[in-house]
Amino acid sequence: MAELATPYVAWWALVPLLVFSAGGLLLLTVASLVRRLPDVLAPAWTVLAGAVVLVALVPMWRQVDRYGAESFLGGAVGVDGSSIFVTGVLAVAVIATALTARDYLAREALPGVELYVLLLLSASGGVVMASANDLIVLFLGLEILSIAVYVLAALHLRRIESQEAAMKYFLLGAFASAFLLYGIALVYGATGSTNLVRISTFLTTNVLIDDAMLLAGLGLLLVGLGFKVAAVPFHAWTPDVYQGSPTPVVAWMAAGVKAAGFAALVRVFVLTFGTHVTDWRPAMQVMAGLTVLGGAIVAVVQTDVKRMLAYSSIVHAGFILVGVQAATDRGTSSVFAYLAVYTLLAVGSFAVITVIGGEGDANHGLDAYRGMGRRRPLLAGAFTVLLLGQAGIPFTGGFVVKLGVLASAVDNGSYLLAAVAMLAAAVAAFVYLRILVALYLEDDGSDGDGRAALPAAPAGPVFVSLVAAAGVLAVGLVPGPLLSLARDAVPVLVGG
Amino acid sequence: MTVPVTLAAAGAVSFPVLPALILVPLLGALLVIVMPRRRPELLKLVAVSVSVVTGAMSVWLFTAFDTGVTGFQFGTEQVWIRDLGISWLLGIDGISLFLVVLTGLLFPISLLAVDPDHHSRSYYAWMLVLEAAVMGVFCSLDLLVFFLCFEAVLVPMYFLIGRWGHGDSARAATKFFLYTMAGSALMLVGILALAFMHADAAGEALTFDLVAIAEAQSLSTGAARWIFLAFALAFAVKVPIFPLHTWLPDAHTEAPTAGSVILAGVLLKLGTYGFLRFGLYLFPEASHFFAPVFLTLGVVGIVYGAVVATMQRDLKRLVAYSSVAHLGFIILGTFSLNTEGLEGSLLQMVNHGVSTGALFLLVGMIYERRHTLQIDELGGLQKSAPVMAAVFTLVMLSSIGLPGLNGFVGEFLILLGAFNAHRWWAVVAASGVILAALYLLWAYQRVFHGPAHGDNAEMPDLRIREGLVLAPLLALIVFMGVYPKPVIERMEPAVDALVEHIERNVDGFIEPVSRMGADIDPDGGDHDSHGEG
Amino acid sequence: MLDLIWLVPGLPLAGFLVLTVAGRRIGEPGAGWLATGALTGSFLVTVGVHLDLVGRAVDDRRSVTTLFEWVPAGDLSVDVGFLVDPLALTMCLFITGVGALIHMYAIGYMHGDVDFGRFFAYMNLFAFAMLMLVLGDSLLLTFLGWEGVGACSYLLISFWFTDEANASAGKKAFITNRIGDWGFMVAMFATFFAFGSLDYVDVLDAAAAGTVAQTTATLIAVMLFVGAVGKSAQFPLHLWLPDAMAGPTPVSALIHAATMVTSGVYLLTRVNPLIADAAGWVPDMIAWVGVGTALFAATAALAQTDIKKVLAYSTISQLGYMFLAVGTGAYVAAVFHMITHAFFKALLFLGAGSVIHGMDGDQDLRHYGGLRRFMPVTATTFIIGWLAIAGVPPFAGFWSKDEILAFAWDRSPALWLVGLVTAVLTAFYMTRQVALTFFGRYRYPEPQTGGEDPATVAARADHRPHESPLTMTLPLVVLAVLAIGGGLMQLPFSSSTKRLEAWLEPSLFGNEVHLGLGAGTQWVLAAVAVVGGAVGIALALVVYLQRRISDRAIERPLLADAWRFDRYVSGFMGGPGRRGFEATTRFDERVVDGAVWGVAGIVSRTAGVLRLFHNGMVRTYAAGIGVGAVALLIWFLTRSTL
Amino acid sequence: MVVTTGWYLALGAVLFSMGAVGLLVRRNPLVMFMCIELMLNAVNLTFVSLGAELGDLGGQLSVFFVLVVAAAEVVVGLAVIVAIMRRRSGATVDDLSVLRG
Repeated sequence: MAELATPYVAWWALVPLLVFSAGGLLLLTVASLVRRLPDVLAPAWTVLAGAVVLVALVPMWRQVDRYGAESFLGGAVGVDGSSIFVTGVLAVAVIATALTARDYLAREALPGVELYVLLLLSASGGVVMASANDLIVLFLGLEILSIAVYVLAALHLRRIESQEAAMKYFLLGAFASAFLLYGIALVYGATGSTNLVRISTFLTTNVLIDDAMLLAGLGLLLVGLGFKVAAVPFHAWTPDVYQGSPTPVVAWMAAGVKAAGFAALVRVFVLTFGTHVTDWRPAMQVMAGLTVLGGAIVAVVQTDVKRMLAYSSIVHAGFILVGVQAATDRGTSSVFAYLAVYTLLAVGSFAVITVIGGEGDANHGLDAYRGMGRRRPLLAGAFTVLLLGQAGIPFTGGFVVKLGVLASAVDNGSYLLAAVAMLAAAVAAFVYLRILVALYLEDDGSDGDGRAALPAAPAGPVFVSLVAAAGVLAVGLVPGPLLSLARDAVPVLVGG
Repeated sequence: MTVPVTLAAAGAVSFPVLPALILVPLLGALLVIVMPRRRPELLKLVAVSVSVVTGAMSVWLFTAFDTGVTGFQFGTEQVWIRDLGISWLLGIDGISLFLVVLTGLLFPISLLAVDPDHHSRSYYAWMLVLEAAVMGVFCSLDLLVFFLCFEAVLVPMYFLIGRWGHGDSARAATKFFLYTMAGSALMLVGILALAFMHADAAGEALTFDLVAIAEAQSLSTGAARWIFLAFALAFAVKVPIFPLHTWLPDAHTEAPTAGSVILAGVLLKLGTYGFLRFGLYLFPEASHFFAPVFLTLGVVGIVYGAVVATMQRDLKRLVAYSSVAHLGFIILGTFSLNTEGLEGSLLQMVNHGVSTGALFLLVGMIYERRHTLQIDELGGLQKSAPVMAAVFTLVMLSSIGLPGLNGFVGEFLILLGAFNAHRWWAVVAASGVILAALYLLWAYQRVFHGPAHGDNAEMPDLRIREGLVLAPLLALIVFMGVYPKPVIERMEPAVDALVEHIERNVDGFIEPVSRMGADIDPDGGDHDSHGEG
Repeated sequence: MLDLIWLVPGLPLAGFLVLTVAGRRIGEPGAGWLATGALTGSFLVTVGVHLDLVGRAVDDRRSVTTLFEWVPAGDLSVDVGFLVDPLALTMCLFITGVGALIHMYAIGYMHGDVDFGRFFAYMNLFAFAMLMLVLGDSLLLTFLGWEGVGACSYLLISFWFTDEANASAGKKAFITNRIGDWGFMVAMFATFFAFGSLDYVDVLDAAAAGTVAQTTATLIAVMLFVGAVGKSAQFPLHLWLPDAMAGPTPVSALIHAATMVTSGVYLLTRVNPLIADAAGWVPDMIAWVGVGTALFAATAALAQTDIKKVLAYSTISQLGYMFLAVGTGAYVAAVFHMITHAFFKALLFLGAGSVIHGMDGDQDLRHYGGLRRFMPVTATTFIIGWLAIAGVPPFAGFWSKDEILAFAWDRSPALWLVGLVTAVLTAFYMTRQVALTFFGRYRYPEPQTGGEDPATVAARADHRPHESPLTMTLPLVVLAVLAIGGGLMQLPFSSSTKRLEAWLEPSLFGNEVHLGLGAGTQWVLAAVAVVGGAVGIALALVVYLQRRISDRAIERPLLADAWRFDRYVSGFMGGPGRRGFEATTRFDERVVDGAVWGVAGIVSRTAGVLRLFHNGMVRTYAAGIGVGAVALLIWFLTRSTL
Repeated sequence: MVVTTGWYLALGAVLFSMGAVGLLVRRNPLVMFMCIELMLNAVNLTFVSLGAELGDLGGQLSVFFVLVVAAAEVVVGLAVIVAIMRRRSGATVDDLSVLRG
């Protein structure tokens, strides 16, 4: 009997994962033991966790910069630029969500701790996805992420919509992950491994005589991941779930879940199955085209702002897919840049919506935004920037990242897709303009300045939206830093 | 980076004046935003003085501009996005100079002319942002920076129309925004495609440097034509060329006075300027190939715009449609592809800016007094406001194209050039002068002549302040009609260079010029054969 | 002296500027005297230059003075410069001379008008433009004047703008002129295309040297003719002139009789080498259009009841004569008639103005009668003018008209015959006018046709027509003298008496046709013309003094309506034309803009369909996923080596 | 006859499809959830048989992960469904379509 061989573990690379998961579990235990916890503790704790992660990322980044990517835990987990970048994005999303959530929970008189616990756990799931080097690990990460989010969706106990959203999300999510799992199985069958590194080496060294199983597996993987990133035709859940779920949670869904999903998509398809790009690219191109168009067109007839932004998140998913299908370093880095900026846009916008949503989180019609430009000039200003950013107007981060993905698409000659994307963007612009019209060009009749009548906007969401808006502008004016970060975040696969 | 930026002129400059043209208004806007709430009257002071400073700088450019030089002057470069090779590459030549000056002049005037009735802070801020964006368009020599500013213009204009306009302004603003944005959507793809193809062909790093790409001409004919169309669509909407013009009357009618002035005076030039700078220069072959299409659309626009203008009941709509006609002339001259035509177009851009700008100011003043622009509700105003009537007459005659006033020179050169290139188009287009007289004189008769009833009888005449605001425009109207030489001689080298560039890159194309003893064959076919040159 | 030529247009321009700035402050009558002074000044300068030129050798009588470069673009370079040659100077002389007189007259006529200053500002501006037209050294500069006079005529016709009719008349004049200007512009394009220049010196010399192809010359000539037709109110663009009478009478005299309307003739005379190079049918067309217009207008003049309308149609008719002359190559005769016409027609208009002035603005011939007792000077001078236009020797009109008819006969008897008939008609309607105005009963107090209430009739009863002040009568006298003696400048007896011909020779490049008729034939033709005139006068006297024949027989509504031509045109403009415009506008709203909204509609309709998928049913969404999965599987399996 | 791996795979596929179709046709959330479980187990079967075929432990190993995940899903899923049922007893998923459009 040989002695038990414990696999090499690069602990420094596990810090984010540990902080999130341990942080979550710790918070859970503390909360269940200690009665009457000061309600500021949980959010503070969560923000702290996020901050710690962010700080921890800096040395990790340096390490990877200097010595290159690493893989450990028997090659199941890898750390590279992309995983660190995405982790950072997730951390930001966690912090923003936590800040938004506190005032939300207070307003809705909801129990204070679960949200943060689940948030941290699902964040840990996201980290796993972002750094998974093995399909099974990826599946686990995805499930950790999702299951937590299912519960988060249901968090608003008194709103039947919240329950409904949760159930839809849960049923469909489970359904989709079944496809993903089946895909994993088939790929395993075709390549004899679930480890991304081994798979790619296998595919580069051998040529399959019969690749039907592999390709079918690819298709099913695309279904599962396509669902997570809300790509047409796997997107239908998005509007309903976003509309029903508690608004801060939606921010996390839009920012965190998407980021993790796309990180996985890039790892699996661009990296691992780059050899079969000619097989999956056309499919993904069609998906991207349908996604941008579908999202933009249906958004036009919406009247519920939360729903509008849900559809717009679909449009953004389509744009990111445009970057993914390029399957080039330029494309991948543009995807990561897009994820970063979109996270800002999402958390900021949904923070504003949290405020406007008001008692019972039900007040999301366009009318709720009438004359906001006069009543809440500051918040409206931030919202304006965020909306213009989503529309991809020059000198906002939105434009810079759209430019990135388009460039990568044009670079590999998919002009048609780029053109379609731009037209969809023009259509989508109408949606943002409608909101702007409500903000500034229509009045709610309450003449004089209704500021007095208004309750002071909660600090958290306002802060988040302002910072997000500032960030979006900053990236728009000085895109250099973000883009070079994203460029260095191109993922690599290294064997353990 | 192969930019023939002549530092001869730039050397004389101690500070980078072109960036200043963009930054000063921007900082001004910031200043306006952070101004103390207690002193609203300061807002206008700040806004105006900032725009005056900008205007002064642009006028200084005009004087410091080195007449004899072909290339770009006052060039500066500042890398922006290294990964994509995008940089703030600024410079002006004889083509952009005058649009810069025009912008510099029109903004202070329109800021002085009218005060917003509410939210003056954001009004002035948006105006200054708009000025910065427009300056960016006219100064940038980097395709992507150009596109950025080209698009960025939409936002301030959207708010100006929407928030300070009258009538169904939200609808008009949205229409304006979406129409023009949809138009330029494909241009971005075109720009990217162009840059990548150029980079591949030239084997260089990715660059969006206009001059480098244009001089290299490394694209295949087919690709160039497609990309040209992507550009042309954006510009055609912006100009606007028939039949893509219907956003214009709405925007003009609902926009506040200053908005209309800027829209007509400056924003419409973005399209025509785009055709000159990015259409002809980047895609000489494609421009030559598609010229017949644009010539036809231009001529149609001239006649069509005039006809529709004649039937308008709203004075502002009428002026708006007259712009469609005038811009038809500009397109006609541009695609004549000869010196006379191009110079005519450039002149016409400036002239249209001045004349139509003044016209909109006057119309705005009438609206301030009478709160209506329905022509049949006005009448006999000349009795109560003789001075305004006189000014209006002068501006009207310049817009009709009366020799001795600015409107004529441009129009005449355009038609002259067009006749040399494409006889029958010019002959038809010339009929535009008849129609112009028709709609403007008829409108003038219905508004100023005849007996005055009701409020029309006691409408107050021009105030001193309004007179002072109009004075510079009127002076320009006369001066550029009597002595356009200083303007023309500054644009001539650039235009000649452009024409030579086209001749060099379109085989079989020779600039259609007049020739001594040339015969006009009776069948009247063009002597400049089109299609595959 | 020659280098002072810029003063000629310069002084009126200065006058205009002063009056626009300070017109109101200077007020009446200072403004008027200032304007008159300005024009008199340029008259004196012109005389000076004239003497200077006379002093020179014949081939040295053409010179160009350049002020500055106007439009330098590409190959085109147009200066602001003056071409001084006999033709230009002749024009200047009578423009400034007659102009000054009319300005002076207007001081009296416009007395008491609120816009006194504005009026004279416009008048001076007009004089400036007119002088630029004739002095310009290039087609483009002529065009500047050409459009300038058009604009001034617009401003002056609609001078009393509160009356819709005046406003419309002004607009009509401008737009109709613009149609002609279109031709002028096209002609300039063609000229530039063929000669690479617009300067008269280059173009005309080249054309005279015969370097220009016939088709080109034809196009240019025809297009210039179109311009001339518009400006000189020839058929079918004559419509604006009768309406233009809405303007103050001095305007009618200066612009619509003496000067502006003759610029078409000037232009064609100026470019005579091009006409010479053009196809043969061009001159014929010019001649026939001219004579046709002459006859047509004369018939219309027969039945006019407005004293100024009669003169308006008579002007059109006389201009027709000048075109006839140009068409027959008798450029000298054309200019000759232009000058004499300027004298007597200005005289007649001013006389008419004096009558209107005396009759408190009533312009209806039928209300006059026997006025010679009240306004002797006006009557006498008017009668002189009448004799001159009627072609009675030895008055100025006789000589010029006679020469034109002679050339017409030389070209083709048909032209001559039409010309002769016109002459008879002219004599007739002018006699009618004189008879109705100055002779017969004083009818003013009588109730007018279409019974009116006695009160107004009574009010008119004690009205006494009065003679006009000196400022108005003096010009009448001067012009009368000119109308008598004007013929002296060109007497057909010998080459030495043909002073004008000799003088104009350098401007005509030897394109002046030389009469191939024997002296005998000329005498016969002249006699016939005189007899014709006499007959016309006699008939008119029979009808309107002795009342032997009812005037109903002559004054047909059809004629009064000028053959309803105007009616048809405006009928078309107001009818199909307007409907066409409206249709286009609707097209713009429905189709062009409709398409835009159509796109928007399509998007939202598509959205309406797509949102059916988002029906809130989990199972629908699941189905979506399933379908997507199947589709992807199918795609990937088709890609496989299966 | 010999039962080759192919048969197991086919069986897995059939079960998976049955589960999928079941989810589409049934209205009761609990039953639908069972269908998902069926799909997951079909995948497990596939994993096992493939693992056997490849002679690789990984396949069998994965099954355990899947089972754990499935268990977790059950916990959450049932919680959510029960929470809803408590409010709207006997509700089918089609009744839960407040969120739509």
